[in-house]
Amino acid sequence: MKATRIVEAVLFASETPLAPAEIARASGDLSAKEVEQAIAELCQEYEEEDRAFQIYPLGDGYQILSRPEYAPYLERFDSVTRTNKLSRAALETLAIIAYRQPVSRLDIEDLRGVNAAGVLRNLQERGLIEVVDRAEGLGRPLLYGTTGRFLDHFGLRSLEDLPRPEELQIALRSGE
Amino acid sequence: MKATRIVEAVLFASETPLAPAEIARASGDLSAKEVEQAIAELCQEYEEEDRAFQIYPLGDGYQILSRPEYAPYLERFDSVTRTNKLSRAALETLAIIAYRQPVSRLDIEDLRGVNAAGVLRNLQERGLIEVVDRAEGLGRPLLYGTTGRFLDHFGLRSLEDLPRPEELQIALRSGE
Amino acid sequence: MRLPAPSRSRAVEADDRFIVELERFQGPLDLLLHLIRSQDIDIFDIPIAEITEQFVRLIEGVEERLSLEEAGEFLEMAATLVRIKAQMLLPRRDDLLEDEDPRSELVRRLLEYEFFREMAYTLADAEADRARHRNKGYIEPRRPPDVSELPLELSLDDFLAVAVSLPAPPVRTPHRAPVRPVTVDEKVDLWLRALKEKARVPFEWFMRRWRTRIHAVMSFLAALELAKRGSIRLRQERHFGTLWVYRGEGDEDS
Repeated sequence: MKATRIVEAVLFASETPLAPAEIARASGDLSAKEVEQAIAELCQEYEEEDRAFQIYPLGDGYQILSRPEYAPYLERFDSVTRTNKLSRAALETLAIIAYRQPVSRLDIEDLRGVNAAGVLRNLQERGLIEVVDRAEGLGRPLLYGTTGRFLDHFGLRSLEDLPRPEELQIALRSGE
Repeated sequence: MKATRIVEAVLFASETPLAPAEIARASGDLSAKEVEQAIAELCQEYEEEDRAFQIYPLGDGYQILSRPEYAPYLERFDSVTRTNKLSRAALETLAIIAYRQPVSRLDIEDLRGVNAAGVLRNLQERGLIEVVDRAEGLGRPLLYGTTGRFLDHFGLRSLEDLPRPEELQIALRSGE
Repeated sequence: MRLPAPSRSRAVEADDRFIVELERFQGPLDLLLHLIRSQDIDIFDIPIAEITEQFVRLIEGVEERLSLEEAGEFLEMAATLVRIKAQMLLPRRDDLLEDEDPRSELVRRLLEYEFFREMAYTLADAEADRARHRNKGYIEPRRPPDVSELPLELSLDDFLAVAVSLPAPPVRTPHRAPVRPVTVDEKVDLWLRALKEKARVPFEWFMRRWRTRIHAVMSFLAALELAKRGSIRLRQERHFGTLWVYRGEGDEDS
């Protein structure tokens, strides 16, 4: 069986991103390097054939997803799982954590001026943040950071992909 | 946006079979007939490109599934959705319900010569059968029928796909 | 996906004709059919005496091997067979209809059951074939699903819009920030300056302005010092209500 097709079958069947090494588990004679090559080949095929889906790098893995331009068509379906929205408070907290990680609850509360316990629990339940460390000093408070799922959600490959604070202003203004 | 691509995006995003009329809901100017045409086109494309997946008719809808020849590669991944096989008792009971629906528990027990309560409960829990009616007469017993999930589980397009009793009788006599 | 052609090959296992585990059978009809088919007996002319004897022998001790209900099903069939056997032995009476064979009802049941038994094999084949076609999401997510596993409805733009509106950090890593030393005297000046502009200031509001704890502590100490000197007055309308800071009467410093 051709490596490209095996990789395609695995990517198709998976609901979450898979790292090349994981995909290679499908067959005894398939290396992570070959998987990478197969993925590059498939990407090109999908591009040329103008498929409605493409392979996207997410976190340290890859996932087949429908192309963003088809999102409006998919929104009309019930069978496509409904989404849930984050509150403004949760968003602010997530932003603070994304840019300041590792960061303690107290730091977040200082910045936002309100209690953050509930919001942090919520974000943790959604798998967007996690405890990454403990600070030195009094009480050794927990330090929070963002998760792989956070990257997945925004289609980011790493935290480096987040616009830097300086760039933000410009990026947002040009988007308006 | 081309109809074929919209249909592809919808089929790709859905985890359950979708009927052409449902798929047509994706876009204001898409008819069920056009969806059928698009599906036929996509089937041919996938065939020609030797994709690891194909569009299969299931019940009154369509779903993208991986091709059976890739099953051994996918088996190596721990899976939640691994189908557990039905017992012989369950299969016999399903056969009776499929052919005789709507049918009561008593009729099933008469046919198989054994109690059917446990099997019926199990099949109902798995969503393969459902109560479709109540019979007239004493106690107004529940009448069972098969569900859309039943068709999906066995890869059937409709109940018509099952062999007709006459075909099987002949087979039985000449086969023995 | 094509439905496989009905398979008929597995209905009968002929090799274990008389060594029979009852547990393997789907009840008395299944066992009876096995006896008939495995011995190539014409189902339309069952030697009822012989079959009854075999059947009764096979289910000997059934009460100990199966549940009460399952055993009852086999025993009931044994009784039916014995009754048919007795009817067969009775001399035929002329007033009976010709085709009223005592076995006919049993044959009808057996054939009907056999049909569904065959269908079960057809369904098993179809099931196996379908199972080789994998749905999307067949491969389990790496992270075990959470309670609220719903995908988020949140775009990067929305996220960044919030990120940009956040107050700028005083330093790059606030939790490791070196604390600038601050004295009570500095805070005393700040309190007095604030009270020059306003007649009263909520105590809480004033404490909040400090990003690090040392500032808050010094502010608090400064307030205590000023209250002692009589430069400020503290007033609280009710328990846990806002604590207001007023200019004091003996405001000799300003």
